[in-house]
Amino acid sequence: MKRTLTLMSLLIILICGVAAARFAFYAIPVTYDGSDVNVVELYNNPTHYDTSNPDGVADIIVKENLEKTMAANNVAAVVFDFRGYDTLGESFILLTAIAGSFVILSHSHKKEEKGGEA
Amino acid sequence: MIQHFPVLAVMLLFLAAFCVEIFGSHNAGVRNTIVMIAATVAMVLIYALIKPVMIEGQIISYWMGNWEPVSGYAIGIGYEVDQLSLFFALLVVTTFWLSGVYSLGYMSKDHHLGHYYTLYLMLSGSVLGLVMTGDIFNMFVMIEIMTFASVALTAFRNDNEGALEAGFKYLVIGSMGSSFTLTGVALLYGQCHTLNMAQMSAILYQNLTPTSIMALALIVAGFGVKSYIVPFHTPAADAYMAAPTSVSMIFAGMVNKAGVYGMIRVLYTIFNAMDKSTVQMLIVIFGAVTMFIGVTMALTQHDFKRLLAFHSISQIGYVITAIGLGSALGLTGGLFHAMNHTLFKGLLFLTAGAVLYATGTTNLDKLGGLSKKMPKTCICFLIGAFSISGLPPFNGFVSKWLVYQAVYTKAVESGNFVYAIVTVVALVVSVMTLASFIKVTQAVFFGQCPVELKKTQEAPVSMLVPMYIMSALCVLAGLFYPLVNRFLLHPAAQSALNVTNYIDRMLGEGYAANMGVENIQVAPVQFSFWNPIVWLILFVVIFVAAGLVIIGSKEERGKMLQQGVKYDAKYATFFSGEEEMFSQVGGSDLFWGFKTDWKGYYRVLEGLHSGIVTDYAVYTVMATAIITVCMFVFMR
Amino acid sequence: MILVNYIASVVLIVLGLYTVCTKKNLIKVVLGLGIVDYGVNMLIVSLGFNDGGTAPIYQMSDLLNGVAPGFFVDPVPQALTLTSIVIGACVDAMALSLVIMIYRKYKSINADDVRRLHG
Amino acid sequence: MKFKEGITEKNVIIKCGADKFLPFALVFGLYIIMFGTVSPGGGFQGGVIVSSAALLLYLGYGYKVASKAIKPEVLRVNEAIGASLYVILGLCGIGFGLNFCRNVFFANGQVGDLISAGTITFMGYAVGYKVLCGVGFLLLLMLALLAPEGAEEEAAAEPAVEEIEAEEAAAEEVPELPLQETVNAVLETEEKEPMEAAAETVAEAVAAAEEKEGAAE
Repeated sequence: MKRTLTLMSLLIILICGVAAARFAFYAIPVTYDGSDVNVVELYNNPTHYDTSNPDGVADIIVKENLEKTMAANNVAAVVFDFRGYDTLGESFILLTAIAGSFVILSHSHKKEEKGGEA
Repeated sequence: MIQHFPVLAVMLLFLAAFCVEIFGSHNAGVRNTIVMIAATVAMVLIYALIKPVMIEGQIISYWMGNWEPVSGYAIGIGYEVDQLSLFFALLVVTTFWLSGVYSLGYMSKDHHLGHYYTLYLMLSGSVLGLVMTGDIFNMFVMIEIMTFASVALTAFRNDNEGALEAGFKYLVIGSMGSSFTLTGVALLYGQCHTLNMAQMSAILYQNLTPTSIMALALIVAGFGVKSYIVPFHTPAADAYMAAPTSVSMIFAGMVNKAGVYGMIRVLYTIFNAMDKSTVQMLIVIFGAVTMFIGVTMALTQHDFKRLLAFHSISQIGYVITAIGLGSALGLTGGLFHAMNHTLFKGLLFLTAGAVLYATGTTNLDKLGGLSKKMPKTCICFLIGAFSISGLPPFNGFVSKWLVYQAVYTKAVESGNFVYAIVTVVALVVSVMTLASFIKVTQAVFFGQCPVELKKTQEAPVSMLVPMYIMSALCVLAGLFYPLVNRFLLHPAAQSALNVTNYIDRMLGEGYAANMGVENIQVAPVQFSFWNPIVWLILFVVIFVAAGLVIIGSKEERGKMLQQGVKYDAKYATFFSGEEEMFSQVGGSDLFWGFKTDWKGYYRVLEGLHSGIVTDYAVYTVMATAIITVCMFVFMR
Repeated sequence: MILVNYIASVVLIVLGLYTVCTKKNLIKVVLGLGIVDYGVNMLIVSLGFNDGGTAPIYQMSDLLNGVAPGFFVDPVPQALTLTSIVIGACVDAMALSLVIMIYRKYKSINADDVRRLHG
Repeated sequence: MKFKEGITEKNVIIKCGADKFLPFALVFGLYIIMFGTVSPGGGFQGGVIVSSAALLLYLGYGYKVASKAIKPEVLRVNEAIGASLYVILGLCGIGFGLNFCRNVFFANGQVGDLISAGTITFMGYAVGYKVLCGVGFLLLLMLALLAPEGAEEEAAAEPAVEEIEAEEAAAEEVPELPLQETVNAVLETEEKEPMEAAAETVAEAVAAAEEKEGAAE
């Protein structure tokens, strides 16, 4: 009974997920179509770009990157500048997880026997 | 200057967490100073935003790294503090300040306090960041910090029975929820090519594709996990119980409010999905089921904190029901109940913590007669219990009434029978809440005091002060509800329903109009149908009458108890013919009759709450599948 | 083909969920969570890929020699994936610590035995 | 059932292998951290590679030596320092009258230089330092569980179980150990020195540290 229900739910999620992914593939344009951007030209002349009709966030980021951050690695520019605040949160996640693991793995003998019971 | 306040408050908490890690892991004085300074300053910074945001109606938008939108695309991360965000931010800062003060006394006997405060500050900062951010991926990152900090704090007293187990369940279910959310975020990025919520809202307005519907279903499921609505509630009950009480209070006051906030943000702001009747029906049914299962499970619990945990789940059901209605009245009621839930549930958890601190147990069978030993705690508990049960002068009554009114209005307007049933369920649940709090009051504070508890002392002042503040807020919010409505609830509900402002403030004037988003203005909610004074008088009359009956019958009852009744057919129904002295019903079993009548129901329910983590995962997957199917079939 | 990537990532997610739902060994449950995570990562990276694109990094040697590196793919999903990978690692770290401590306390890592809190 | 015992005795082959790989791992990891702005890589990836040094030390010398050479407590504190460095770099923006996380001096070099792109580089270093310390600490924490009973007592869990008063006194003078010093020194100087010098420093110091440890035994 439980197994059947589980399998049915998973099947539903699978079918809907594939439908969504298939739609995303056929009907939605890619998030960044960079084929019209010449990288060498952009490097030689970083201030001349046209962002009047972008097809997404990435278009603007790639074009503006060299002028406004001067980082050769676009991913580093996104990670530490455009979305630097996310990276902040990401490193906090690591710190939280490490502090959490420490708390979990260490023996916590309380000084007095006080605590909740089940 | 004022636009820096939100990010400064969040960063202050995170920096304080690091300072505790660096300087305070061995020195209690330094640690407590850092924590209290950070909590107080963050609270002041957020309270300072009330005047510009709530009263003058500004929306603070703040782009990290000055990455302003280019050609209508938001390239950076933005903070956007509108009235809804600020409403939840106020709840968050109040809760964590009080919890911090309470921890100073309550946690003083534990080890690894440096890590406790690090995680506590991380949790506070992440929830504060979550409610104020305007970027959906940043929201996800903050959810993850929140989940990890919650898990670690749940398992903090890892020599306790079940703390590790509760932490593991929480982590598995929470991670599944987070993965759903992240998948949804990824699909939304594929659909919208942006991660800013305001821009997504404009792009997705009346423009739902299979991809975005799948994303909606997954994100709703993800936030459902965080707000512990019913099929996802199972780890929450364990976590509330196993965590230290100051953390349980944070869970009830902040963490599940973060889930509720996310629900409102996603359903109202990003997808504008609340004008579709199927989505309303789905959310309302989830809310009603949450209410009912929560309260019925609470009736049979034998542990103080676990009982409160199930009540917490049940009260979140009210909030979800109310926000699922999609009307201004429902949203106002839901937000008011969310606020009141923070206040009274926090208060109740604090009293449970005080009982635990003083006696060392929360098992209802072992407690009793504490009203003489801990009178101040008892009064605070009674205020909380009256509030949660919805008795008139307190805040719970006002918000519950608003919820009933909203559901009833919806039933009348739409003519749908389901909403009428939900109204009845909401009323019944309120009655059952009162019943189960009678049971707790009887089992913990009245009745006979066991011998082991004769030396119980009142809780220390640092634990009593937060309780007093919470009690005062409960009473004040109940008495001055028009002010609360005018300055907090109406602006928040208005900002949730009118996304035009939200979009325009973030992406420039006229952006929303270009994308065809409608401007919706709602009138302030009228508190109709009732007058609290009349109800107060009615209840006073009832109490006096009941008192007279009790006084009048006291002599006879005393006789009955002292002399005993050998055998009387009158009592045979209750005591199955046994002699009275052998068949006393303990405070925690006050509703054994009810339990017996509903034997089949409880057998199924207890079988479902089996404690096996894979079962809980199955419920999570099944509920996600149900949400997905409903969204897919009915929203096309 | 990108469509294969999309479908494979959905299948990975569902397989991970299946593992979490059916396996009784707690370590396998944690592995299931990991599989879900990999599926999500794959979905995010696939979203940003465009046929014929290269990594969005200016290679100095190529640029100075005038070799055209083609065009870039979307850098944003790569940054998101980085975050997601770190989160997956953190989930594993915390979950495995919990499993270790649960084993010490309960002397078992079977989910059927780890159920002191129920009802 | 007992836990499988961790590595306690020195196996010559593993020890030599660890000796040879340790400098490479450190240099490679630090290279990836330092050149994150201009080439593939960055703080997280490099930090994880550097922290594998802890694993190599454990493989070669066992938990006792590894936890002595790289003190977990120091790593834990330094992780928080790395994280606060990032926040402080972010707060620079507010200090200059701009918004949080603003790249205030991005024009400090040519595109493609080691020190270019303003705070991006330094944020990368801060994150690398943080991850290096954090993951190293996490690895040692996990390895402590594999260690036999006696060694486990000295693990990261132990100092915190002592009385708070004793800890206060001990916490003020936590000795910095050779390897840690080197890593700190490299991370402090790496902003100025060219890459080769930094690599040499690491290699030398690692060799010195190993000699000292050998002598101590």
